[in-house]
Amino acid sequence: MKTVTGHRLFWPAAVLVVMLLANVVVTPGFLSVQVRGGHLYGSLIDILLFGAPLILISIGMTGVIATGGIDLSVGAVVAISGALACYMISGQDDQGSVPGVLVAVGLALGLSAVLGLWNGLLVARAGIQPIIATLILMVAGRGVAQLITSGKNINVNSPPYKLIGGGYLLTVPFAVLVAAVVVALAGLAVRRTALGMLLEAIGGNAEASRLVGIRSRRLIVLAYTFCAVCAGIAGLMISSNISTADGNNAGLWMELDAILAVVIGGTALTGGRFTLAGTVLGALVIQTLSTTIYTTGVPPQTTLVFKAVVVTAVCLIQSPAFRAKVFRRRPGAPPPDPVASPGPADVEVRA
Amino acid sequence: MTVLGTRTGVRIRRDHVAVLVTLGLLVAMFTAGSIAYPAFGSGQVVIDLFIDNGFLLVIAIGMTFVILTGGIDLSVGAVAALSAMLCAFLLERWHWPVAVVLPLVLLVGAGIGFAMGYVIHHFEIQPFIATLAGMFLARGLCFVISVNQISIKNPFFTEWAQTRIPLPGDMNLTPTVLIALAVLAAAFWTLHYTRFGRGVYAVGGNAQSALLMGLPVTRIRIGAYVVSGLCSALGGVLFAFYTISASGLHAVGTELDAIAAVVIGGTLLTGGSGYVLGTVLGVMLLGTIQTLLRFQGTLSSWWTRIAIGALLLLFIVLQRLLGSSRPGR
Amino acid sequence: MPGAVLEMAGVSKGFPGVRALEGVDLRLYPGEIHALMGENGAGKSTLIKVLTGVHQPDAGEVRLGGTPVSVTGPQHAQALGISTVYQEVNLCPNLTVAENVFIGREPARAGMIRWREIRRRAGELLTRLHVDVDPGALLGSCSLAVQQLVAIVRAVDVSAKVLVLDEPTSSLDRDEVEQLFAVMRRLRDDGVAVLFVSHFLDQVYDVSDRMTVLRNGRLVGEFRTAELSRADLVGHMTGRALSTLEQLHVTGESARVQAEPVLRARGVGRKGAIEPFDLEIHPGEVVGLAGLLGSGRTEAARLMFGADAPDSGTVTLSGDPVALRSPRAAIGRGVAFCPENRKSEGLVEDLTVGENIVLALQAAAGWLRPLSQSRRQELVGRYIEALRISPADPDMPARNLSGGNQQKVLLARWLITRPKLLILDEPTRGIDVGAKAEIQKLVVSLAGDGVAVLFVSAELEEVLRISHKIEVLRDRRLIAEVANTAEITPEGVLEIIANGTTS
Amino acid sequence: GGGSGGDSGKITLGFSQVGSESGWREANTKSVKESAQAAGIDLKFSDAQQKQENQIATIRSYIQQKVDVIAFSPVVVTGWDAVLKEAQAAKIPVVLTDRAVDSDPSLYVSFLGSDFVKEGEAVGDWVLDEYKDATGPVNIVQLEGTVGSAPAIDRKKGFESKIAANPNLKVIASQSGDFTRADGKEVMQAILKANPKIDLLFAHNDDMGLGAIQAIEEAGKKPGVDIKIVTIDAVHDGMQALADGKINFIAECSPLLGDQLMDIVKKIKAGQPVDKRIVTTETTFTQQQAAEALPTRKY
Ligand SMILES: Nc1ncnc2c1ncn2[C@@H]1O[C@H](COP(=O)(O)OP(=O)(O)OP(=O)(O)O)[C@@H](O)[C@H]1O
Ligand SMILES: Nc1ncnc2c1ncn2[C@@H]1O[C@H](COP(=O)(O)OP(=O)(O)OP(=O)(O)O)[C@@H](O)[C@H]1O
Ligand SMILES: [Mg+2]
Ligand SMILES: [Mg+2]
Repeated sequence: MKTVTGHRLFWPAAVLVVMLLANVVVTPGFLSVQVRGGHLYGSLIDILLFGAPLILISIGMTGVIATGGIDLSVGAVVAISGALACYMISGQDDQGSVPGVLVAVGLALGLSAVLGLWNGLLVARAGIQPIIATLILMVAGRGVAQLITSGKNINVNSPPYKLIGGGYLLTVPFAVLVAAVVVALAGLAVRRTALGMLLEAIGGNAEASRLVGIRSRRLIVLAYTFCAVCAGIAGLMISSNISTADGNNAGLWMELDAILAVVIGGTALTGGRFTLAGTVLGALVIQTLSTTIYTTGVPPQTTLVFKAVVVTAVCLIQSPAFRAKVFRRRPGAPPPDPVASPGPADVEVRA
Repeated sequence: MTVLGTRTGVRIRRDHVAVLVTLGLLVAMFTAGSIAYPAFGSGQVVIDLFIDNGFLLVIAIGMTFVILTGGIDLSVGAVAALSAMLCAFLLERWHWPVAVVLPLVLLVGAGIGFAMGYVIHHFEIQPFIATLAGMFLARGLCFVISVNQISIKNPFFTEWAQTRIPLPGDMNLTPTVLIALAVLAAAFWTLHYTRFGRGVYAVGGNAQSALLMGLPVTRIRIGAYVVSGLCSALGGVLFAFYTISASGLHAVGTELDAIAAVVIGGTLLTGGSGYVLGTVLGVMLLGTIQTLLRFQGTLSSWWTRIAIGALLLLFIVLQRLLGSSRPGR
Repeated sequence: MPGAVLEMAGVSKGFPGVRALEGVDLRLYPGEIHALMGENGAGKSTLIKVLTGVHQPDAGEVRLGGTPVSVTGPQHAQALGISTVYQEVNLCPNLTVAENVFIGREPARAGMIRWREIRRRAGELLTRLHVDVDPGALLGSCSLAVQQLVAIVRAVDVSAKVLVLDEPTSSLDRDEVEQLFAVMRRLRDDGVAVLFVSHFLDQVYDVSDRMTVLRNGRLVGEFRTAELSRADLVGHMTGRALSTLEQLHVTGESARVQAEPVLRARGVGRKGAIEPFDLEIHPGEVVGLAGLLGSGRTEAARLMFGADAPDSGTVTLSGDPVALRSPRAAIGRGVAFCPENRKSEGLVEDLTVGENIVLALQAAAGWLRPLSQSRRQELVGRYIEALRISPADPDMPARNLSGGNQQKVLLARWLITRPKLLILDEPTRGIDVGAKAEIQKLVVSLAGDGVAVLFVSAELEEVLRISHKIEVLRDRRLIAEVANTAEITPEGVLEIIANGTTS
Repeated sequence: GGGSGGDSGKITLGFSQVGSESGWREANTKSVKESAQAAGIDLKFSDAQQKQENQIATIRSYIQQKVDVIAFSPVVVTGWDAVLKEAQAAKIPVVLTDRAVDSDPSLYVSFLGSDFVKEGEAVGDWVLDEYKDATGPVNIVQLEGTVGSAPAIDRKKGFESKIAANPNLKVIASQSGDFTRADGKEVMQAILKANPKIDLLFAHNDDMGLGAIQAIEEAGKKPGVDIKIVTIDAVHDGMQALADGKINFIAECSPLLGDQLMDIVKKIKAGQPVDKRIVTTETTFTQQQAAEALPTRKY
């Protein structure tokens, strides 16, 4: 029992389960998944589908945060990528042509990678604090997206493009499959190679990493680039889902959600130890929260208060210090030690 | 006896140099603006910078405390909106006297700061999350109090909002500027001449060491959030003076502006290093960029954003090139 | 004898997976210097942290002047009259030296800190301990030894009933140690109880009146220093007989100048750090750097590794000229470097012991070529055993290790890279007698296998014991190079330093 | 003549836009810019990025720049007294566009724009009429705009005040979709799961309605038939959907204020009187009307 609750992912997972159960109480059919119109249909599928972009961005963000950085520009990259892809497609004579869509997608992702590279270079080469370095792109990038769309919505009518964010493959939403593949690849890259350890070393102690000969700069640039590419894919999904590029609003404030997902998943913002599985759980928790708000009919003006309460509860329940202080208040029990109390990281079984 | 060379005090002075470089760049940017747009170069434009950004300045000063301890406070904008909303609501709907409302509002701000600080310190919740929850809560409460905007008709407020203190040369300023400057002075004094202030730096430098050195880390850390909450609430009140109204949509995104101002001012997000005077320069820079673009006046919405980003980049790169290189580079 | 000022009775403390303390007693009397002895990981620092309330004990109690107290934290401990220097320097690098001495108890008038007073008084205190450092300098820019001295100055200035010093001398050289002892004796004579931890037996015998010995978190006993022989003490600490420490002495005659030097530095220097110097290290040769505090040993060593970029001179490694602008360049040519400040420059506390050990090897291989699981286990297991890292758990986060064991982890990190040139800056800092002998033996045997070693240590005896050649530094200048012949003694080296002449 | 535009004798107009949050807003900006050019007016344009403080500062900066007329689309209704008084003191006339303020009318010359409450009422009227014969309950879903924004508040108010007349009309779910298509779709998708029977959807703007249409289609229902849809704005995409029968009714909220604004500016400069309140020429569209109007729509 102890080992189960001690696992780093136990609490985020528990929170997710509790939230789903709470939904079932309010909306009895919440967990039911049926096949309708040749694809899976149900609230759970919605959560996965709408959660897919957030999962992707959060995965990218995890890498950046592991190096001790942060990326505020993901929302802007989401907007740019979707805008560019839709702009290209809308300009084609045959919007349904697969090669045309592939070119558009390729260009959008290429541009995203360039933007990530830019962020990475500002941080690793120019030595600008990550929050400011990426703030520049956060502000300017939204402008670039609007420049591409001229501030309007660009509609596309392209079945192949629609597949990315709104289509289904073998009854499963394509976006979910994409997210799953990216997560799996990232997981492999991080734990089957030495990438994860080296990123954690950089985030844990930058000077020691330098003295040990880690190519910190390259890895940092890599992390930002990967993050931006993830955001780019998410941008494609979001615009594809509604067949519209909205340069003004796509991805707005998504950076906050992504960071929140990472942190709920159990990765510290100070860098170092990270967990991708936790991040995925965190993103699902956030998406479930939104869906819960919509389905249970929380009045719009109290939505934020509701969110605040849930986020606070989630974090408190995850905090070992809180549990120790509140739940195990035996008389004379030692308060947790204030300095080096082993965080969840210490008992982690590596994902 | 051994002779211990040290890496001398150069670094400290370098820190000052960084602030001076920022100041220099700001002046340069201002001069460039005045050459491009003659009306830009007037003293009133400078004063307007303070008038228009007074509330941001106060909020950013509070943020400086938190960032110096190595934390972050995302709730500032929402708390400001909430305190403006509380002001408006209590004054207009319940007709409470100003003398009660203002202290109460400041108290609420400090209380929210305390609650977040408490949770962060005692339950070891990351500042980002705790204050994000605080942001949701404060903004949510705004809407719970009133979805509609509330106009403040209270004579005290309207009086203050329109008071202009004349200065020589056909210039004038508002009392809010004086309040902001007073807060600045108090913050400077606190950070450099009180134990609490030095503790803020110590905790940011190394919280565990500070604890082992016997500093009251709990009090300092929570105190920083209380200061930030208090400043946000005061910022909200200034905002209410500025707009004589309250809305749940006020001051959205102010937290990012405040953080940006603090960091541009040379404070390290990892804590322990920075000056509140730098924060002032950061606020001024953000304001100057906006003002420049207003004078430019032909950019479309998106070119405005791109220009803001580009000017920010230019400034920061110059700052890096001219200023000190940080240790460990 | 008057009653104990401070007593700890039956103190136990466990960490997940480790019992750090098990029913330990400790008594401190006013007017005595009491040594706390034990191997690395025996629980000394933990006992001190329980005493000052950093950790809460699982069992047992602390009595102050006979009344049980529950110390809630360092602040409380200070208020109770217990002043402490913890093992790793625990000060704020972003504040000035003067501030570090006074923070938390700054002289103030009407709530307003009096900076001039602080600077003046800090200057006085530092001079009294013969620390010559600008009180306005940032602490982070000072060498580790200076930082350690500042921590001591801070602790000593508080008029306390109990003064606790956890390995205060690990980075200090003879003079500094003498100064410190003088202060400790003076305090003792004033009736202060001093608790002192050190792995240097000479120091312990020099200064302490009584000692408490721990082994594996358990109390072995309390002894009068005068009545306990060194051999017995080591026996108590290790549970084994004294090893063959004394037999280890290499001499210069085996100098292997015949081969091409692994490293040849010509006029290498860096402004403000060290004047240009020449240096050659041959395969199988151990070169010791001797000098007083701040003489530039660390800086010289860092230049040889590219940790700092030199601004003059040329370096050839195995015959090829190289631009040592980053550590990577050096590592690629088989140079390894153990920095002196293990906490900020060495260990990645978040990572496990195993990961810390393979970090350098992995960094050299690049992230795309991970070490195989089995090879990693094999390497890590081998070195945990060889260096007797305890607890011998490769999955333990490195931050939970005792100071000495952390040092061993760093050594292991570089040893597995099979370097051609190994630069060791204070590798035995904070390491217990047994392990220190092991490390010295290791260095000698590495040299035997043809590895070149650049060895920096504040302990002259140690330098003399294992090096073939000694480079003497003073005031950031290399002033002499001497072959380590039988007639060279620590005093002789000090003489060179003092006179600045080659004998 | 103003300081910056004085040389050519051209009129200088300072225009402070709310932001660039939607296609509607962009059409509005474009209309103002094009009309200014056509009318030979020197336009100073500034985007406030949805921040009132930016807008106040902008107006102040226009006062500094001594423009001839100031026009702005206020972000919020309240809080303009001080800056409007400053403008008055500087003798610069102010015109409000698109959204009203609650300041004393003497502080501005004219307000040119739509009435959000009326738009909500127009939709409410249509719904009342559509369901006047309903015997059972009619389940209505409302997609609100950004919480706290004036259009969201007023459209909701107008709509709900009208449908209160028929007790059969019940709003069973009301959520904010932030005026965007993506959120409209996401929210509608969730609401569809929780409420099996929905008769009518009222979206506070076309974009949310268009998003919701996709959700409805993906749920296997026919928008406009299984679930009737009413929206506000009448942007091009919305009109297309209306003509295609996916939307049933749209109340127009026109962004094309430019020409009217320039007229007012010129009149003011010429010293002619202008009306305090000029309601933009707006109408409503049924599916039939949409099909007819579509070819000539400008946005
Ligand atoms: N925070 C912690 N979490 C887990 N284990 C710990 C922690 N702190 C210390 N330990 C363990 O407790 C034991 C005692 O450590 P301690 O630091 O007291 O040793 P020490 O006697 O001071 O050794 P050294 O001479 O190397 O400093 C060690 O096994 C160490 O790994
Ligand atoms: N980058 C630098 N700039 C200026 N001074 C420096 C720099 N690096 C080191 N110093 C100073 O040079 C002197 C030599 O320091 P170093 O750490 O090399 O001494 P050391 O001989 O290794 O002694 P220790 O035993 O203190 O480590 C110190 O006084 C240090 O403060
Ligand atoms: Mg120890
Ligand atoms: Mg040294």
